Amino acid sequence: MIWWIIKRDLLLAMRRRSDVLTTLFFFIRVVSLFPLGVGPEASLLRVMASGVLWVAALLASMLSLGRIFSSDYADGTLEQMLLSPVSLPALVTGKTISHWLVTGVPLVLMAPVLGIQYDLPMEALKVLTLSLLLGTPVLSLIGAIGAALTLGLRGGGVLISILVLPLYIPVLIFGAGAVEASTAGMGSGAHFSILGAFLLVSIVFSPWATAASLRISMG
Amino acid sequence: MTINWFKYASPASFYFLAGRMIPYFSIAAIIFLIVGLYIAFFSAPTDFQQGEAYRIIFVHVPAAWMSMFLYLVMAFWAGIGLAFTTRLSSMVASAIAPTGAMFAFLALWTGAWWGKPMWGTWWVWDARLTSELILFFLYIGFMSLQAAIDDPRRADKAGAVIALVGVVNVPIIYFSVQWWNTLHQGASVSLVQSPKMATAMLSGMLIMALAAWMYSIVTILIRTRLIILERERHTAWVSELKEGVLE
Amino acid sequence: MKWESMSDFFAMGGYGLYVWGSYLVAMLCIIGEIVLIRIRKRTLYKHLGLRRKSILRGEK
Amino acid sequence: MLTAKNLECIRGEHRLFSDVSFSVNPGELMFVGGPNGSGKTSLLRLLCGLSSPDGGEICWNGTNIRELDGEYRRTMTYLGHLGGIKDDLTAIENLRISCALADCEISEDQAMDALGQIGLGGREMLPAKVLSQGQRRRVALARLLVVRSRLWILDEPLTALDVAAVELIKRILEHSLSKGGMVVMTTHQEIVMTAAAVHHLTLS
Repeated sequence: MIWWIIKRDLLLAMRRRSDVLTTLFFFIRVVSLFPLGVGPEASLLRVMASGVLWVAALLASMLSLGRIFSSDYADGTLEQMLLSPVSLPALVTGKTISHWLVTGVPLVLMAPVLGIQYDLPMEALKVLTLSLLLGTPVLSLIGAIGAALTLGLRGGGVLISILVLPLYIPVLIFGAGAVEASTAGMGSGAHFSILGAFLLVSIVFSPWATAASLRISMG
Repeated sequence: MTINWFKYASPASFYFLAGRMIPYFSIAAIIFLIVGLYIAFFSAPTDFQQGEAYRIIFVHVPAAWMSMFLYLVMAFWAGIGLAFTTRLSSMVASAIAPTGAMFAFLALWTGAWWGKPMWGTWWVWDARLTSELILFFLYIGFMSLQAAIDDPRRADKAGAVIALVGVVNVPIIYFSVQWWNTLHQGASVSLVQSPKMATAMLSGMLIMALAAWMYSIVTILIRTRLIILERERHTAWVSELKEGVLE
Repeated sequence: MKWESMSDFFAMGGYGLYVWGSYLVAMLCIIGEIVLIRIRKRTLYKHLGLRRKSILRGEK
Repeated sequence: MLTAKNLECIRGEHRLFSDVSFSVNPGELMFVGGPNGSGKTSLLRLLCGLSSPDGGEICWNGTNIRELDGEYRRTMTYLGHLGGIKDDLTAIENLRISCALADCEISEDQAMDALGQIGLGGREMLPAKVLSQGQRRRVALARLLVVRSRLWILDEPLTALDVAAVELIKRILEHSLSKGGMVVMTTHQEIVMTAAAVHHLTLS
């Protein structure tokens, strides 16, 4: 059943390619703005790279959170999902995975390219991409809770960021920290295990919490 | 005889019960405050390392404790309200948030003003101060979500979800900030572990914390009563209140 | 802890600004919250058309 | 058999209705009437479990629908004002996905012939956004041909439908009722049902 939802959402994303690209272009624009603001010296940029890329990825995925449920809410498909005999957390996991595929993965693929802009060594690029790969699903999973809670509210976009930002901070710290740890030679094993732990915990809890939030918002 | 707690769970009886308790708590708060201030300024010795600046501790630490404690209590009542759909517990949770946010802000402000004489800068990315800042954001998130939803029932439940998700994340945030802090800056002088606390200092802090606790109870009870009036204005007992029938 | 004089008390060992500043802010926060609650109470009473009498505190 | 016992619904400060009790037996159709804003849609949302009543309870074969949860949703189909039609998807994709959501997946040609029956022959591959309001409503209603649920809760299914479509829907309802199905629906157009046992519930 999850497969149906993912297939549908990817189909929708393909039909409306602009949504996918706006998030990706936002990510690229924000990341390439920083050198203009900070100055071009490679040594400084190298230090900032992981933080800038991670914060930009976090903001980009948060921008598109509103769209996970809002289009379904508007045309009544969300009601069908709530009334479907299939368990709602499963459907919500499908929605979150499709959000991750549509917004998270392009960021992960684009990160090494932008990393070069920041003159990151190959090793750091690898660690950065891996940390983003582990971190962006957690962003989508936690963000889905915020999106479900603020369904149909005016000013929903800003509200989601207020709700969800504090919860993103641990992921940001360990995601960006992984790259710094590896460049400092301490190895980023610990960071990846913690990111992996975040991923597992949020995979288990957040679909259930998002489903509960959807029932509350639609009730 | 068994006290029928559910009798107090109904907003109406809670309204009057709280009304009677408020004066006692306010008197207790004032007494603790006076005693605490006396200890803070007159009986606590000068700290040989930080001189007189450390006296800010008597405001900063109670505020930090209260902001953390009130968030847990808020999440508890919000959770009860969500699980048992008891309207009163959700009202109490919504009433706690502003006071908790005030204490978090106060803890941040006094932390910064204490940091200035100690480290020469207003803001220090100390692990505890940073987690306090994030806790402040969690409060703001809870309050803005509840403000954005018109239907009170949905607001209560949505607030409860974000409060519970928040309370699960508070320890995670604290330890990740701790890790992040030690990773970058090495062990900085933490705000509280000044060399062995003289008993007067410790007792002063505890009494000020008690004053803050009494104060919170007063403000939360008053605000809960206002929320009860707001939400129950169409019920019979509130209209009786209007005619002054209920003596 | 005996203060020699009032001015010494206010100087607070050179940190007067920070100590009194924080206590001032603490007082402002508390008074501010009480004032906000009072304003909220007044608008609610006006809105509900209640009379501002002690009756509402449920005292006898 | 669906029974409701003294249901009460409060929307914000305003009590929409209270003490609403009725029961719908197999083969019966119930019209929910009443002026706009009398809570018809809210009642239907209560019946299908989208929202919970402030008072009273709703039972399916005697047990409260809260406990039944997934099983109740398997036997019930709800069609709200919003048809649940995605603009970017074609009629076929919309139908197949809404059936998959109702956990009874259908093949391509089953969907084709369902759409053909409902009068959308030749327009199956068009994206929903180019279809007219009536045609989109038909795509939503096509699900009733395919899905095997016994209780249908329809919120003004006949809006924007032309005469032929109304006739078609009437036949579908009668067919389902004759096989022991149950229907609860709201409508403003009065349609005469011949074979079925019809009763009315009017919300003040």
